[in-house]
Amino acid sequence: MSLGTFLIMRHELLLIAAALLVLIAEIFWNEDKRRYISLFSVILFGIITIAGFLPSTAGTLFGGMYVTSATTVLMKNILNIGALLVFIQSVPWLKKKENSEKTSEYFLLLLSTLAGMNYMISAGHFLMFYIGIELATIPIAALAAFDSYKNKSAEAGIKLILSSALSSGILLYGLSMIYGTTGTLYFKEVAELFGNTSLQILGFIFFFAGMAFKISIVPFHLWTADVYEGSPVSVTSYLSVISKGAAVFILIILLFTVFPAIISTWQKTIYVTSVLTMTIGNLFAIRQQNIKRFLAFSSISQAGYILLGFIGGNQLGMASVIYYLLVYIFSNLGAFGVVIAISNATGKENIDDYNGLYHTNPSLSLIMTLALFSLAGIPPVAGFFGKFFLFTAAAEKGYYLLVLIAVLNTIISLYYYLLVVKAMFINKGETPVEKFKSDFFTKLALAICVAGIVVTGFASIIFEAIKNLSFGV
Amino acid sequence: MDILTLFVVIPVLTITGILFLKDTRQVRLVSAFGMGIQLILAGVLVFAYLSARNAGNTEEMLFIKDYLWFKSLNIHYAVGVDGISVAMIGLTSIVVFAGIFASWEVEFLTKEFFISLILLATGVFGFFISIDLFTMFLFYEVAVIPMYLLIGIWGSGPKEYSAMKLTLMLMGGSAILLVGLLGIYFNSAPGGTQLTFNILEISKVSIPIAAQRLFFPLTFLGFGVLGALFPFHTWSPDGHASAPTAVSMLHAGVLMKLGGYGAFRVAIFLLPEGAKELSWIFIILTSISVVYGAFGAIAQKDLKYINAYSSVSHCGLVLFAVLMMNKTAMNGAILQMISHGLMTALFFALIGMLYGRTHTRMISEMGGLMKVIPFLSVCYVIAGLASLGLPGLSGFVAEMTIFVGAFQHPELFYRIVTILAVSSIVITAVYILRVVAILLLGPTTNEHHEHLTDAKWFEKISVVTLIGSVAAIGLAPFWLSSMIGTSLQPIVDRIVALNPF
Amino acid sequence: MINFNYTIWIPLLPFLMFLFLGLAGHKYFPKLSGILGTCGLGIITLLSYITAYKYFFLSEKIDGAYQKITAVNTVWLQLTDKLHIDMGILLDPISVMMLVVITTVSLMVHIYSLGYMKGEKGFERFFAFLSLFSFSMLGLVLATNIFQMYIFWELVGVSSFLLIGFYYQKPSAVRASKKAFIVTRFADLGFLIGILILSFNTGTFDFITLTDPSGTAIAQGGGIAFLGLSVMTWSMIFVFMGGIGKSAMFPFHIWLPDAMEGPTPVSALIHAATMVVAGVYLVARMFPIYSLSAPVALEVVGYVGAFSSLFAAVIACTQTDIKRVLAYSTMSQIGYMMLALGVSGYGGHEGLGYMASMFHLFTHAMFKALLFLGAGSIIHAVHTNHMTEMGGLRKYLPITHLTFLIACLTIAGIPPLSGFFSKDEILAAAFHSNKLLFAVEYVVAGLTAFYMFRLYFSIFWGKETHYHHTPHEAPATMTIPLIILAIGSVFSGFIPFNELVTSDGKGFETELELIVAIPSVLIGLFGIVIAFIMYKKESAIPDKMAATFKYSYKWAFNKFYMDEVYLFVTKKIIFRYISQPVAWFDRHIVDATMNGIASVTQSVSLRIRGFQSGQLQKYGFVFISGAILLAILFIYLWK
Amino acid sequence: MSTGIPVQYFLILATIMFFTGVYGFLTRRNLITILMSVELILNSVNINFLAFNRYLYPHKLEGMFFSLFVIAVAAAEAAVAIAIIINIYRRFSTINVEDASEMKY
Repeated sequence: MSLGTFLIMRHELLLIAAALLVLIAEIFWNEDKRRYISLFSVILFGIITIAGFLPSTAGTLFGGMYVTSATTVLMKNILNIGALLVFIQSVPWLKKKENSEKTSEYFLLLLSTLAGMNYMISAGHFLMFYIGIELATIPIAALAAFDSYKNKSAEAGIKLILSSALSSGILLYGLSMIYGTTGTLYFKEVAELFGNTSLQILGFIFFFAGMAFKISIVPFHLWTADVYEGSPVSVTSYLSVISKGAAVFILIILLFTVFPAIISTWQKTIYVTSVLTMTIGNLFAIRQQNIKRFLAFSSISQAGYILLGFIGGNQLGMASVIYYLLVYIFSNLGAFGVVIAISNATGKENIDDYNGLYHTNPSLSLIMTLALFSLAGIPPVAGFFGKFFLFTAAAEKGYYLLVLIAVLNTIISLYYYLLVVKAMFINKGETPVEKFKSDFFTKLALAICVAGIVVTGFASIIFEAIKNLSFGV
Repeated sequence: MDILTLFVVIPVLTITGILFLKDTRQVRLVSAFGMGIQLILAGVLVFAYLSARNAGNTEEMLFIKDYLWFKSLNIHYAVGVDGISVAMIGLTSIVVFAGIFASWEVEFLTKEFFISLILLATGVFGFFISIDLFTMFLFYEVAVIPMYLLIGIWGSGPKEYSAMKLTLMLMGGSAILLVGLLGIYFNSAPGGTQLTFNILEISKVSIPIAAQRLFFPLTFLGFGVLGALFPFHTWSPDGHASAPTAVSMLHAGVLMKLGGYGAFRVAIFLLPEGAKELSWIFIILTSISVVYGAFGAIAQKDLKYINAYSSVSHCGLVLFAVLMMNKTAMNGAILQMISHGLMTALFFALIGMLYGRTHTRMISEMGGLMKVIPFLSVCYVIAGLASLGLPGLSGFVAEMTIFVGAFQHPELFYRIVTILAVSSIVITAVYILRVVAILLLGPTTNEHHEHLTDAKWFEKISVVTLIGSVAAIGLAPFWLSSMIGTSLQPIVDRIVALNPF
Repeated sequence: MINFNYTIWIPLLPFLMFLFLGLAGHKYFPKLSGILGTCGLGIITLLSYITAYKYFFLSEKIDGAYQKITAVNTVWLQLTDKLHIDMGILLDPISVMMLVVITTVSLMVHIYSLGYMKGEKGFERFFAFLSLFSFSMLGLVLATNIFQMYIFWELVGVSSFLLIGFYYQKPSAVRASKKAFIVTRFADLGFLIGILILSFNTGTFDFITLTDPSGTAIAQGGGIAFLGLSVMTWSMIFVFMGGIGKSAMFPFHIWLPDAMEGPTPVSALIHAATMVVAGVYLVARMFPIYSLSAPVALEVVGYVGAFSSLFAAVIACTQTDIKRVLAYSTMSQIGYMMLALGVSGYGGHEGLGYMASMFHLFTHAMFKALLFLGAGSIIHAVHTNHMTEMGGLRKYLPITHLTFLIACLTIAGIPPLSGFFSKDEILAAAFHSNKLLFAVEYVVAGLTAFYMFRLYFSIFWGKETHYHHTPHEAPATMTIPLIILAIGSVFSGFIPFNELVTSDGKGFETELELIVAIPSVLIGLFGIVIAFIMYKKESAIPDKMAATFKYSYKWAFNKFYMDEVYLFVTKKIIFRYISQPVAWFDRHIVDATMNGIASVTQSVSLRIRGFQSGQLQKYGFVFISGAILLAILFIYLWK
Repeated sequence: MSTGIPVQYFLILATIMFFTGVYGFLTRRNLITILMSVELILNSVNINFLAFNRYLYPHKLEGMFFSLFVIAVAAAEAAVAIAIIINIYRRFSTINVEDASEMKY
């Protein structure tokens, strides 16, 4: 075993190296140079993202605790793209006076969580998985409380850290039962030894509850809205896209590779929770006034749709989930990008504040509309394709009723997305958001998002590539 | 680039062109130019189609182009036309062309208006050329969504409410439809070969009867919502009443036809046995639509509401005829779609022009306009006469084909409901004449209306195009009817093979 | 064979004239359009006469019977494999006869209108509409198939609508035109249903196939029964419903009196001579089916005709508007024709009623057009429709007076004027087959003579009325048609209809049956005498009579309240009890359900907001209990 | 295999601890106490892992190591949590969990 074999851990190593570099820069650079930390971090991370696409080999490390394959690399790359967008989007926010002191902390924490997620995805053992998931969670709580002078931010932080501690506890409790009944924590071995006993199902349900917490599946979602609302917008966007995405990735890997023995149980679980998730998420989203809270509930219902890809346990399902997440990253970050831009420029975060936005800031409104349509699944943007594939995956296994429920739910979601569109285009604003110029970073991020929203759907090659790397139960 | 794809590309190019323009006048001109080309292209297509047929080409679909899109799901971008789609494309280009001129005076956000309008048209054209269920569905939704903005921004009255209702109900329909389409897809290869979305390929296999029973109602209902099937028609009065002129024209004239066309092309064609078994349910619903819409129209006070209810009645007739599942009735259904498309567009155009002058749509507030604005009034009378099925105009041809066809149904029940549907022609006459009498004839009641100006040049272009088409079909229906009839033959053969009457 | 291809121009020319005048007339030659239209019609009239001559005297007869000649026929619309709507020209005795009638009367009306309508606003529009009407009516009578007939049937309906409502700024005219259209439209619904049933059972629209007495259509249709009657009977009753509407038979007659709101030439052309007899023509056209395959339907025709003629005659006795009197008289006379058809049999002497009906149609067209044009001339002179405001006009309007008198004598059935002959044939036919109907016709004959001379005496004799302007005779354009039609009324009785127009095309012998004829002349004279006594001089008798029969007079004067019944049905029942509830139901039930779904969603959304309480511990509780519930669900219930 | 205390006892203890922790999490108002309750839950998990390892699968040490890591992670978690609690105290002047509920519905 040479040092070269560690190269298969490229993603994680690069992230850790980057984190260290940022830390070093923070320590050794003087005041003047520190201004460039965000630019430095973004460029660094851009390089990492690009490097992630270099061809890599599959393999295992640490006696099977770390496993990597083309699929996991793909997942990590998707997360990297999303995280890069978040990085770019947060630059203007970090330039504000109150945040300039903490710029490097922000990047440092984000990079660590990303490393945690990558480890989680590449886990071959529950210990690695656990460490990854905690590494991905704890720093985020700190980030949620980043706006230390805001009540809401502190509240978000405490809600996140305590809820996630509870969920980790439950997850671990479930895990301990799995360990108790199988005697191993290696994914492969668990998969072989897993039976269908009550204790194992109990363990699985507890474990699932812990995972569901991360994806914010109903009824484990209650923290989501509050934390999303309280956190700084950039953190919210990161939470709603990257954290959720990573959890979805690992959950689908676990369900497909570790728990195929109890497929009928988890299919039912998914069935129930996905119906609950989309419906409850939508019902709450209807009434929201705060755009972040609104997007929080929207993201909950999106999670419900994503579960439709899980349910069949088929290759198409996995492909559609991954694909949908890619689309979701672009769409949701597009929406958040606009929210961030407006929040930075004016501090306004309510839907009412968007009244008449089109007349002052047409391009931002158009991007928002595009993003929302993509989230709602309106063609010809990518969200339509994503949803279509998810539904197809569920229908392939005959879950027509579930698909029907899901598509009817999309109508509710269309309703509230249109409310925002209506605010921007139709409503007359008494004090509309003033016309403002976005800086380079915002424009760049939004441009990437728009390109993603438009291209990802039509370019069938993307879906086909994902499909080839996916697998079924 | 094949000729059919051009129907999507030209609107997209027009939109792109408009995007870079600042001046309202140029925006209008570019729109009119683009849609003019589209109209010419439609003419070329009709000509090409007919000459190909005359040359002995007996394929079901012509000008087929097929590009693999999503390999793993076997989704193709596949286009092709038969006589029915050609006719519908012709209809669409006429109505869109007329619609552009009818909205010549849109002043508020002109650029955005024309972009949305043409985007809508893109969806419609795409829908009619598609022979792949996926692309068809995609275009279908593309056509529906711009409606929200068009009504919400440029509409009148309770526009936001109407726009939302219309969008949600139509999307609700398409949601149900999606399940139906997926069901068809996953049953498209009972022999274990590759699943397909291609209509022509699916039509060659027979989907298991249990699946047909399940998915026929979903598919039909999904399209039916757009075709204003009772009781899912309530978006129509509100939507039409609030929509700006050109949007009403396009929506009632073309978009509602998507429902009928889809019900026919997908629900009936691909699921004939299910259709046969369950048609009675929908026959009852559509019969209700036909009579109920007409009665509803009598009691209305707003011109657009009258026309909206009338559309419910007429579009109900389309679905009604489609469900009769014989060649003549289906031929009538297609004719009715075209005819209703043209005349309802004409109606809405005229209502818009009247509204632009009188600033009211309440019939009680107008009267005796014939004397003041004879051109528009005469056109209105012609539209009314077309609507009530006067021979020599298109409505008659379509309705008679439907009635005769429907009455050929071997079962007594269907013939009796046909008689019920036939009775709608009287009710139609009642509400049309009521409006004509109050609105146009008699002394001029409102002194503010005594100095209105008659139609302007662009309004005349819009109206004359439509009246010309209505009259052309009405006077010489044979070529259109036979073009549709030839295309219907394979469909009918398939239905007859499966359900020998 | 004689070439009849040119007949295509007979309907086509008026159509082109319509388009020409309608599109261009308004702008370029408003004054000239009258002349143009009249010239066009003159050409057609000439063509029609040529056709009649060629058909009746030159064409080949087989077995002594006139053949049905399809001069032109082309498929207009293919419906099913068997059913197709054709557009064509069918020449047979009745269509050729109608051709002559229509073109003659139409030409007269055109010429008359040149004077009558001079200076009216919309002069060119008037002639455009007249051309449209001529086109439609000619298309109707020349139809080769029942669907073509239906098409033109609708077109005459709409031209009638347009012409009744010619004075579109007059609310009463608008109402009348609307009423005419809707009532006939309702009747046409029956026609259409009849066509549907007929075509479903016979598989053809074609008249020649349908009415071939030895063909399959007639043989087939009688067999299938539905609700006790054969399908053929049903379809024929429905078809006849169309006829009832167009010919203003009871109970669809209510539009005809109101239709008098139109310009008088229009009333003469459409509502007296041509369009209103379309119903008779329709029954005659389908006669073999009625006679051979649907005798019950034929009886219905007879009784409806008889009742209508009596009904209308009674009302006519009480009306004061001269055009309305004439309208009811028209209805009554058409009732005669219907009755004649109803009592007729098929073939040979059996078909006397058929022949008589056509004969009466022909003569009636002449004298009724004459009456209307005369009335128009009177109205032109005194500017009123009410005979109470007239009197002693014989001095001012000599030509009108004379022609009007001829017409009155003709309609009263005084020999040797044409009305005598045609009416006599009808009475003879009824006498031989149905004594009840025969009796009714005698009464009607007397009533007819009475009310016509009531009209005549009130207008031209009676009290001397003072007029604002001294009435003067109409210009030559108006009097010449009167004279021509008067000549026609006098002499058309001598046309040998029994040789030319018969049910099976073969001629047969008729003789004057004195036992029928003498009483009928007497009863006519009796009616005239009564009218003479009551109205020759101003007298109190009419008022006394009215007082004596107070209630029956009132009923008759109010047209037996038929209008009110209709008003009740349309306004109250259809509008208030169907349409408004439907509209209400749609808004408040159907739409409310849809909106209800939305508001339920909203309220559910509001109800469940308590879950998101903001309390961390409650979140934790939901979390734990959710996990435990799921566990229980899957371990104990669904395992 | 050591005799003595049967494995069930450990499991029962762990279960009781777990639910005590949950109960504490749901009922205590003080944020610090809630944090302690979480620690209880995590420790019950540790007991589970250790007991299973020792009694059922004594030839491998996975359970042992897992609990070590759980302890370490719990410490990190507590550090962050306490930092945030301090911030809460600064902002709200209380560490009562019920007061930190500005955002709801």
